[in-house]
Amino acid sequence: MDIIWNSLRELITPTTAAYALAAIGLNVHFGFTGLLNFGQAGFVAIGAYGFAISVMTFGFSTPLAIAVTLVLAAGYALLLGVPTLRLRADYLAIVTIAAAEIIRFALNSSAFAKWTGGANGLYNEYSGWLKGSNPYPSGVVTVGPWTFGSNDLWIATVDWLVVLLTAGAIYLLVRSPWGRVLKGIREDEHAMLSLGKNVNLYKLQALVIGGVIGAAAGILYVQPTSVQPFDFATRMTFNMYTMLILGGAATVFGPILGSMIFWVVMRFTDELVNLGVDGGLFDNVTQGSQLRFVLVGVALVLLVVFRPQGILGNRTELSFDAK
Amino acid sequence: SSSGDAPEEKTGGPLKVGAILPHTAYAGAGEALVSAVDVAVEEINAAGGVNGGKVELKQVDSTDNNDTAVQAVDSLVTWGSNVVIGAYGSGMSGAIVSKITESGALQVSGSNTSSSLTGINPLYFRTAPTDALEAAKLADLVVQDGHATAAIIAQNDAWGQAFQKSMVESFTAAGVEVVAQQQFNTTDTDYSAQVDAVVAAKPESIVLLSYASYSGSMIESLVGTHGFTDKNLYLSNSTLGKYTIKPSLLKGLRGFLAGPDPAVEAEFDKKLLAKNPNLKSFAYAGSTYDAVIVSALAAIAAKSADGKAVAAKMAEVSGGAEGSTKCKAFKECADLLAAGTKVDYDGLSGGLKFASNNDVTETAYNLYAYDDKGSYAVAP
Amino acid sequence: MPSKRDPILVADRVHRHFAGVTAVDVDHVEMPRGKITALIGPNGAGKTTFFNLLTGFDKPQTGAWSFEGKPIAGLAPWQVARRGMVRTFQLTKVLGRLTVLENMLLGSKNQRGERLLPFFWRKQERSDSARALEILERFKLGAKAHDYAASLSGGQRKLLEMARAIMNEPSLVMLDEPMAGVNPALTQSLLHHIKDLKNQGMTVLFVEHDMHMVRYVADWVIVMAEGRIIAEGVPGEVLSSTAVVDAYLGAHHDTDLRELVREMEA
Amino acid sequence: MTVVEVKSLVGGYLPGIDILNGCDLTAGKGELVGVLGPNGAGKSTLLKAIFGMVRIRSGQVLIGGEDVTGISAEKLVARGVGFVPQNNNVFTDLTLRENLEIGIFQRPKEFAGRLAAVCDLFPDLTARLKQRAGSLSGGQRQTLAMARALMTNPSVLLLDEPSAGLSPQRQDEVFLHAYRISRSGVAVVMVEQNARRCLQICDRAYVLDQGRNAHTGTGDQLMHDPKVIELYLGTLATDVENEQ
Amino acid sequence: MTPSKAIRWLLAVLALACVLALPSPAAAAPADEWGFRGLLRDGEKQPVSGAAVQVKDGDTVVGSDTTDDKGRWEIIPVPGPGTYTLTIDTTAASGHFAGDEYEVDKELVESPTTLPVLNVVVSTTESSQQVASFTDRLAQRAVSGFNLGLLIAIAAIGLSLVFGTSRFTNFAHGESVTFGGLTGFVLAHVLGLPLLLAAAVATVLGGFFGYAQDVAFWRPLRRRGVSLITLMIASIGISMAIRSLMQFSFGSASRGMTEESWGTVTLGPVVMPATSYAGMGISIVVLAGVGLWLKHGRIGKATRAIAGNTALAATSGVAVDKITRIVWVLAGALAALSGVLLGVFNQVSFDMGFNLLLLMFAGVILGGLGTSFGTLAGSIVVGLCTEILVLWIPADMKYVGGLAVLVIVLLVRPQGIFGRRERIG
Ligand SMILES: Nc1ncnc2c1ncn2[C@@H]1O[C@H](COP(=O)(O)OP(=O)(O)OP(=O)(O)O)[C@@H](O)[C@H]1O
Ligand SMILES: Nc1ncnc2c1ncn2[C@@H]1O[C@H](COP(=O)(O)OP(=O)(O)OP(=O)(O)O)[C@@H](O)[C@H]1O
Ligand SMILES: [Mg+2]
Ligand SMILES: [Mg+2]
Repeated sequence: MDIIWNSLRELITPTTAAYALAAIGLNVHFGFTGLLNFGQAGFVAIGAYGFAISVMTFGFSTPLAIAVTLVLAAGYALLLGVPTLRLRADYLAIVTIAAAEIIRFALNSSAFAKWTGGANGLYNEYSGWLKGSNPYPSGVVTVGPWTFGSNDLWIATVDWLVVLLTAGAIYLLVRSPWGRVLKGIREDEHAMLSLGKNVNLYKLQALVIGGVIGAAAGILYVQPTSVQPFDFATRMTFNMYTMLILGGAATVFGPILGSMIFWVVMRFTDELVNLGVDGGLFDNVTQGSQLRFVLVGVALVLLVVFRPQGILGNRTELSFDAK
Repeated sequence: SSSGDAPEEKTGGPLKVGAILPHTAYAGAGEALVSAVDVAVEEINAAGGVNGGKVELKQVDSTDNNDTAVQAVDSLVTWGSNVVIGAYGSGMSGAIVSKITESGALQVSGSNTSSSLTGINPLYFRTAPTDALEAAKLADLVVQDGHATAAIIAQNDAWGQAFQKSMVESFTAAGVEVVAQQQFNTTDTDYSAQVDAVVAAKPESIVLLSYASYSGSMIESLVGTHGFTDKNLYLSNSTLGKYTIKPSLLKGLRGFLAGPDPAVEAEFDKKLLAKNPNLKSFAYAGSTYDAVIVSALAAIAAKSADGKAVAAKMAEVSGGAEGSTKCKAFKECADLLAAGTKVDYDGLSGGLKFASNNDVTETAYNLYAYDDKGSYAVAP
Repeated sequence: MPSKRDPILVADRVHRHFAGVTAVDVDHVEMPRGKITALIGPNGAGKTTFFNLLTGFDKPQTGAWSFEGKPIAGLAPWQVARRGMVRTFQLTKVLGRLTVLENMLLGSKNQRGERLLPFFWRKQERSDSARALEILERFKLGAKAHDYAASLSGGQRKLLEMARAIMNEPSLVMLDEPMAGVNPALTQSLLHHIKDLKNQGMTVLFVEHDMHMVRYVADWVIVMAEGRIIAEGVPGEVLSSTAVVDAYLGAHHDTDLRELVREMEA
Repeated sequence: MTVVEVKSLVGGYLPGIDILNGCDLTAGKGELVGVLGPNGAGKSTLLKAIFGMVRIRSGQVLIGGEDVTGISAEKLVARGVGFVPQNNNVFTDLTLRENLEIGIFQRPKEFAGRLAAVCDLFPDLTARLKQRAGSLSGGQRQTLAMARALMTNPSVLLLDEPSAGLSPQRQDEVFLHAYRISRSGVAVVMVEQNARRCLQICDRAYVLDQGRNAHTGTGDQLMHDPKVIELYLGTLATDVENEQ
Repeated sequence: MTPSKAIRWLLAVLALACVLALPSPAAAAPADEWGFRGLLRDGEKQPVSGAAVQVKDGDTVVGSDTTDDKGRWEIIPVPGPGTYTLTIDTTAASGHFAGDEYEVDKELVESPTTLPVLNVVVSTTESSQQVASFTDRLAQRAVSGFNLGLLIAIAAIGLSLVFGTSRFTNFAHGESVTFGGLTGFVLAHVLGLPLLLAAAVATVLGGFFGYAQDVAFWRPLRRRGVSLITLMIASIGISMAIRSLMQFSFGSASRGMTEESWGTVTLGPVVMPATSYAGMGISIVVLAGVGLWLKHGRIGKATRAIAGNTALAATSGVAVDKITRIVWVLAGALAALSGVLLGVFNQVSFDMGFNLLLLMFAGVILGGLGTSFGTLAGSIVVGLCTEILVLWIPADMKYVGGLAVLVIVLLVRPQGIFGRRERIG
């Protein structure tokens, strides 16, 4: 029973929230506009580093740091978008991966270690503002069956607030005619051009909005921990796609649900492995841990086979392949 | 929601040791540490445990990724760890230290070498010696061999970057000119660019700062193709490991390992291999073992399993108290403590003494060299 | 050559070739305002390419053209459409995973909500929807309004494409073979609708291979062959000129196929 | 001799929504059969169903007396069935020559001979054999699609609106080709919107409506059936012709 | 000795003094013997032998030594921490230093990060260091880049083929490369087969691996009519599962492929193991063969037909399933071969293919998706840029070179080098 409760705890952790937010951003790109952005980790990295460096190196106040970071992310979206949005979907995927990896290599390199901390990253000396405003009593806080560190819980509270507000805004946006234009672009750009829609402008808008949301997720993501280049590898983007498909792409709450399921399952497999070790199923944790990722991979495949549209997605829509 | 500090309840219970180490990442470099923790806890329990109870152990996979590491920490905290051993990398320790210490647990790492962690939290300790001293030893060796110039190839991660910095400082201090520095990413397809760049600078000596797992092709290339030898190619502690390349290429190559007594070290390695016969490298296994032992001793000295209480005794049992008696094994030290004597634990990784900033001092090094069969032993 | 006919579109020396093949080589052409003009010509004559050029989907090697008196060569396709020149595609481009109604609503212009405004668009949406449903009804797509466009049959796609362009209320609508694949009875009823468009002040330019339709609705016929304009005039004259018959219609286009078969078998 | 026989076919694309509601169709050796009907009646679906590309819930498809319901497309081709779909009927990335090669993929040895024969039928393809099909005009594609289906020398030929997008002259040629092919002993089923032309030449025609056979008869019968005229044929052609 | 040389001596010594004067944190040092050890070099970096070195505490000489033939000297022990004066007298030394004498103060400090023995390397010049010429380095990098490019190409052609037939980006393709590497390792290292034989067997087994993937995953997924994006996501899951399984059975460490060595070949400035050249030869032959086969062979055309329009290909009589299976076998075999070559070139590990994946993508895209010669050209461009640009950018960012070139080329030619633009309308 414990293993169930322990796994369910992931429903509300800050990591889950941050990923949910980033996946919401990605959903604007991929789900609604059809931009195969495989470099969302790059936006998240810009958010995380932009914020941390603003506070730690330049001594900006938290609101200023947030503003600067989001502007930075918007700038990156433009920089990335202006030249690349005319690429075919699958080409765009690879170019965005490449761009995100370039960012990560640069962040990891010792060449800029003065600001980025190189491979070591930056230790958390930037979340003072958030921790300072923590209304919960310090120490360990119990919520239902779970215990949280006080700061963790406060960060989670703030994170989920941001996630819900963003989801609300997205809900309004994608149900507006603007959202319909995005979906139209996803289906056929030329048709949209012939109807007088400035396709590139819309794509840029989508890229900037999704990217800025990704960067905001980056800020949230590093509040409870430190900033490290390795976290922003392609795996992060892959995970987000998994969440999106899990929850249902092109739905408003799909990414949130997807993130929750993803992390609960991750934790659950971990707990299972531990159970297996205790029960003598594996010789040691190492063995079990490797099998755990086999399990996660297989689960993803099974999901795709049996519920390709995700939990909230529309099966009929999916039966018509995109182009 | 209700709240309150939980530590009181933990005090009376058994010492719960959690370990967050990489089981699936870093090219297997963390696997020896996992076994070391197992060995340590078994020895403690064989010797009667701590404060009358057996030490409980929970090992979790840190992976190399903070997302999953944070989850793993959650499960250790939920489980009620008093002491958390790990993480493997300095970067990850920085990411999880606040989570662990906020729960009132003590974090002890046996492998963090980055200087940026110094004094990061009063509940954070480490038993791994900083790499500055090893760098100085390597530089000294280079000078002894008569080389006035050197090149460095370093692994581009937290460990490698920090080591490289120390290495450059040591060389510069000694007056050895560093003519080339190259970093490689562990995920690169090949390291020929780095090898070629270093060779092109025509250094008299090369220091390789990389895990054994990644070094094979570089050694093959440097020794086999570019004519470097055991007289001018030097290895770091983590580079010393088991290779599948031709043993003649390795013959004579040297590097330093921390630890007072090579015989004890060899004995220890055997125990680790018994746990996991696939181990390729033993770097930081000894210091991780020490991390467990010294925290268990501190718990005995504190007569409590509570993280903060244990932390308060860490310096004392490592030799910080006046008139303490030196001891080398858990049983020996525990018996002394039971007899009311203050102890000074000297572990596998050297003298082991915590400074006021919780970093470790008093490390001894031994020079190891490869024989013609591809295994390494203390150099004659 | 200034025209007396008050052309809505004038094009000069438009030339486009692909790796040696000349697709379009139009010296001068004018589209009369407020009329229905048919563009006909054999397969591969360059009609679609000419459409692509005029609407900015393709770039010519040389050429200039103006719409409503203003030069528009070099504009992006969406800019051309915004000026009031909307085209359909011969190989249909429906927005598959949007419903038929949504396809239509995307045709409507000046929807404020398309400018990143989450609010203040519902009123316009309601009136647009009403109009869209009305048009769909006329195109026999009313029952399909809430189905995904991807589920339409070949002919239905053509119809949707046309309806969507009309939804935009452009001043010049350019239809590329609108009735190919549409069943004859429906074609007939739609022709009335097209004539209606003219009465509403729209100019229509269409490509078509159905001569009955051309005769029935077109006020003016332009004939293209091998990229050039070879004839122009009112339907009756043009369609009986020998050049057009030779290049395009073929000698038998008025003959009952049964007779041809009989001839063939003889 | 009946070559193609479709017996009360029921089926569709999505679960629960039937497009075909009990369709029947037969075509004999040497027969040219027309299939007409309003847009969305299910004509293309019927052809696809014969070709095993639509889920069939009940009913049967027989070719040469053998039950081939739900059999894979490539096996049907091996049995001598040729098909020209309505949309996306050429390989845009391949050259014309390669398109034709794929047309006779199962019997590469006969390629050269068939190529010559097909080029005879459609002379304007000859000059473009090295061009990519993606650059062809709509009508040219249609011609290529037809040529590709004829590469195998099929014994059953299913054509989905082969004349759509062709110039009047070409349309006539296509109808005459189809006729000639049928007379050479092939069962030809052609879906058409160019109804009058089709009715003029076919031996028999079916008018489909909402997935059912609404009317069946010879070309002449249907052409003058007032119900068919009202529902489907319209009077445009006759009006215009009378006007002249 | 010329005045300028004397100044350089002085500067070097001063610089040394500065470094040593840096304050170090005081703490207990390991009890050891204190002393000095150093080297003496002249202006050409040649060792100076026979020079007399003395360490003095004030005026008391606490130790002395004479430099040996390598310029080495050692004065251990000295009494303990403190400031000492070090003098070097080259009167009796070899070379043209005779008659000069130098003196400098040195401090031995206790610190946890320094040794009790202080190193003093004295050399008269900062950088008369001989380095390889730029053109030599360029040549070496170019050959390495070409080698890497071929490796990428041979791995990527399978990726491109699979994309060609199934239209989806297979993120699990890297695992096929890994499979080849690991199989090669087992055959060559564990079972001790000769390298070439091991490579051949691994390639064949790789074909089976590709086949197995198709049967186990892709055919069932195709049957279910799963959309392409969904297939792509499934491939991410499969990649993760297979990779972890390989890690489970092989372990996390990287290992050398074989102990077999064919010696080193020196061509002008380029020094490479003979195996690398052999690998390049094999790659070129295989790539040319596969490329021609695809362009002119029936199957090659069929794959392109399936890629363009699967339904139409089926109605034309192309056995889609069979061709797709052949493609998977071929993709698996080529990937495995590249895995073996990569293993010989570098090492084998459970994630070797995954790490190569991005470069494969870059190569495929750069050439223009779906064209095999494009893939070859694109891969070589990526390989060359990756390896050559490290002459200017830090080597730890070397992938940046390959990836940046991808971005730049696509800016100019959005359809890739050999790709074609689609006709509209
Ligand atoms: N992108 C291209 N590359 C090469 N040739 C092209 C391209 N686009 C068009 N063409 C050629 O230009 C000529 C004109 O084509 P276009 O599509 O304009 O003809 P069309 O008049 O619309 O014919 P149809 O009535 O068959 O639709 C054709 O011969 C075609 O092959
Ligand atoms: N892929 C699909 N998924 C779901 N429904 C479809 C699909 N294709 C066609 N339909 C529906 O099936 C019905 C019949 O379509 P079909 O294509 O057979 O019509 P058709 O008679 O060929 O019409 P047309 O003359 O316009 O080509 C239509 O109502 C259409 O909406
Ligand atoms: Mg056309
Ligand atoms: Mg149809």
